[in-house]
Amino acid sequence: MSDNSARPIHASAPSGAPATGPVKGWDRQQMADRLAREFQDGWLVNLGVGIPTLCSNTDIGDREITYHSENGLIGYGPVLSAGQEDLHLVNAGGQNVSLKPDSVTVNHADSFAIIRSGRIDVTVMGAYEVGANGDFANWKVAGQKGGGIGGAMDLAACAKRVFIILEHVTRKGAPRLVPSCALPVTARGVVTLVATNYGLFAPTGQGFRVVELAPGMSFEEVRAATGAPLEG
Amino acid sequence: MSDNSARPIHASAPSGAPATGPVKGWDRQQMADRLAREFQDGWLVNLGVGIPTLCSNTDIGDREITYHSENGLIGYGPVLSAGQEDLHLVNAGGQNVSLKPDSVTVNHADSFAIIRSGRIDVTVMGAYEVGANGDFANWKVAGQKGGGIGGAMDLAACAKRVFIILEHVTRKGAPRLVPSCALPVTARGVVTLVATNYGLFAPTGQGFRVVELAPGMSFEEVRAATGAPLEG
Amino acid sequence: MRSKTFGSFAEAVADIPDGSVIGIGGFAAPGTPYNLIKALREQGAKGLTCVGNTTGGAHQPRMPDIASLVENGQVKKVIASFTAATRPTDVLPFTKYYESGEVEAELVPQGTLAERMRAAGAGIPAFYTPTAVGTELAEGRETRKFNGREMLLEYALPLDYAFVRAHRADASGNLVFRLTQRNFCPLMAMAAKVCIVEVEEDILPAGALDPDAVHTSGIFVQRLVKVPAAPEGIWAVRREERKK
Amino acid sequence: MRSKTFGSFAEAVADIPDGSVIGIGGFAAPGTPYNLIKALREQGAKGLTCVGNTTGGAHQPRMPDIASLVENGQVKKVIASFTAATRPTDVLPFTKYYESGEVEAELVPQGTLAERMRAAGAGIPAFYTPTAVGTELAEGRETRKFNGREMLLEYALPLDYAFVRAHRADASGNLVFRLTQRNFCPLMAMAAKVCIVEVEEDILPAGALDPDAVHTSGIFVQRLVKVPAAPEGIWAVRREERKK
Repeated sequence: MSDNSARPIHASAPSGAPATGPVKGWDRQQMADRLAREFQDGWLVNLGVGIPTLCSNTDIGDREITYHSENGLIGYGPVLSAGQEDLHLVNAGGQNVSLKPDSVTVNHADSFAIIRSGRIDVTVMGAYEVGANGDFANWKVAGQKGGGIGGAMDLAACAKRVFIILEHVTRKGAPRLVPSCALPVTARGVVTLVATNYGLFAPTGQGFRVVELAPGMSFEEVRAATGAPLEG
Repeated sequence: MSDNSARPIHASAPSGAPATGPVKGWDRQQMADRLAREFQDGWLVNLGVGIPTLCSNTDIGDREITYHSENGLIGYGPVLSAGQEDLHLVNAGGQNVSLKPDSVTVNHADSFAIIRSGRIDVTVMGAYEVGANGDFANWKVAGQKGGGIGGAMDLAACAKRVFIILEHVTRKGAPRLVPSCALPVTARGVVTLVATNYGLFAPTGQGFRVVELAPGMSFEEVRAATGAPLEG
Repeated sequence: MRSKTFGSFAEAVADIPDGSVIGIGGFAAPGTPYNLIKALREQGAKGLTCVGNTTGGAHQPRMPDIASLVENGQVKKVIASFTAATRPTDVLPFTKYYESGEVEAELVPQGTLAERMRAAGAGIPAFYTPTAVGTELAEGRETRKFNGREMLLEYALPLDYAFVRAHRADASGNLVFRLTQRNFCPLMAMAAKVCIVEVEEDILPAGALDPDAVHTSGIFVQRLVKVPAAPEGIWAVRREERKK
Repeated sequence: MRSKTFGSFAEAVADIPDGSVIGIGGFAAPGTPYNLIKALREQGAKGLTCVGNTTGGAHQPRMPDIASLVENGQVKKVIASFTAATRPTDVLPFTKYYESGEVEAELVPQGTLAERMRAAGAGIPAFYTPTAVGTELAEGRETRKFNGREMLLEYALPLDYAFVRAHRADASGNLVFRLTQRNFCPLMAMAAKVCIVEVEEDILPAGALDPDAVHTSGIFVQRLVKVPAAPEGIWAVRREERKK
């Protein structure tokens, strides 16, 4: 179901890092692409709001992926442009998406039954921080009263795999990959793969293992920007 | 929705008692009729297998009753004769019933959600015994291993009212209206009204209050056949 | 059959008392009962507890939403899966009322919120879930291990009223939702003592809907109001705005 | 899309191992997967735990049912809301196997049975219910008061396989049931690792079903087999017998 294969891969500058001459790091679409290439044939995939949504643009050949949206939509296609949209049909980000031939709608309890029973093969989410212990935080910033949870805690606690996409460092340059989260966590010990603008990493408990470095990034450079031990 | 109003009231002899000259006691249909006349306009009613099913034959004027069948049928009409039936459509007794204009089908979990959330105004069931304490027993006979529960425990525990229809005495003449049940109970303290071939009774905790005696039955006669104190 | 159809939104919400617990259906626009919310704002009931996925976004033009009831001083407490936007730079109209302490809030993960209302509508007083275990939301609360996994005890969330928007309804209150309009609506209908529905199409005679394709049985539905044509129907306002 | 359609009932049940937990849908005739049960009897897997509303009735002609698997020596345990008929004079084929101790049984109230499978399919490990409180079924079991009312703790009931019968299916496994055929079927599909469906109508191409009118999503369905015409389709046998 790679209907989006014809879409151009975004070629914007790497976000969170200045565009300096030769290509250095991944941009948002490339981060999403790298994770999407991990999707296996037949997977049921939930994409969080924001950068994770870009995973559906990635060409992953003839692997069939079904996208699940927590508002009760099983199977959906590309976002439609204004004027083409059906106002009764939105994904979890409120975007007007399209139906696929095998799309099905369900109510919210049935939608989260799918999530809670472990049928989502992977959920891809944004985050503020990821811990080497597999924890991550994405619902509340420091000092905030309340926050924005949505379906993130259900998905994080129950999906078979949790993939995270985030910028490697904050705007002030502080690492987002840390030994354990300082912010209130969304779920504990669940993250298996993290894509940043610097590369692809796997939490190991004590640190982060480098699965792949983004173009132009050196191990040393990434190690210096990572708050937990980096493993080669 | 008294579609059954044109059906003849059964005129068989009172069951469980010999037919001796003048009318004495109620037959099965009359027991059902007496309880059905308690149904109020707009009620959602669940009828158990056997005699309770006969309640749907009763003419109760223009009161609108919706019948709920625990296999996921909300609103149904009369049993259809062979050849007329739709084999996909059965009530809880496996009889091929008919649809009404506002009938809706649901799955078993949704059907029992209706029951468990207390939306059934009355459930009418058969029983082996009823206690003056409001307990009743209808799923297991003495010495039996296992039994037949079906939806009875859910209905008995959760319906707003539980009405029971049963013969006043066993075939051997032992009372079925007793201080408390000897058989394993289906639910405790839930029965509010009991129709027998001898009349209509309400459990009071210590005994049974006579709401109405069936034709030809004397208070003394009924008291002698009742295992708990009979209150006038 | 006694008619469940009301002639106006004002009549359908007229008797809602102060202090009611009201579920507001919808996820993004689909299923959101804009007309009923607007009528409730005009009706003026106070001390309300409003339950919904969100309190409404920061989009312009503003649509009638929970935050608009908050702004109108009608809300004591909100139960939702967002009290703030996920992106810290998006400031929701509701957030400042919560941060200042003017309104209470209970933050509930979205799936737990749905299941708590489903439980209320299914006579289940409480259930266990893996969601939110190990988080701030589980602090001080009861957990228990099942098959070696820690689970959090969650309680049913019953409602006094449900406000939902459906695509089609028949006179007995059977409802059909269209596409992602369904979302929380059937669960709120189940959880509520009184479910009030704004209906997009003309209300149909009983028998017009396929019994196998009804999403919410009329036994869960007490009041129906037909949504008038735009601009009174509100929905169209946003559609027009989006075109600009 | 990989096809979920199998050419025969035998192929669809061929790999079911001994010791499997199998939910058998149906309530009375509608939804009962007679063809799959028959195929499982021929396949011969042993030590099974069978879950269903009943084990099958005493009606003649006998139809393939849980009791027929019991008679064939394939069943270790039954989980059902009946181990005997309600009327003591009706003797079910299953009852003697249970009374003699040849087969174990767990007797579960019908609504609790449905909800336990729904819980398994919804990731809920346990829930509380008012049903069966104060009865023999609750003896020695955990109860707890909520709002002053005693409730019984019940556990999810996961299945290895679900056998169900549907009216229509598309190639991706989306299912539509007809009238009271639905009953336990969608819940068993949710609760099972592998759901096998016998389908009454020709299997449709994806896109043929209204997305709002599907009862069970294809993500819960792994195998489809078209029911052949009578007499192989079994259903018709009973219809013919009834006419006599």
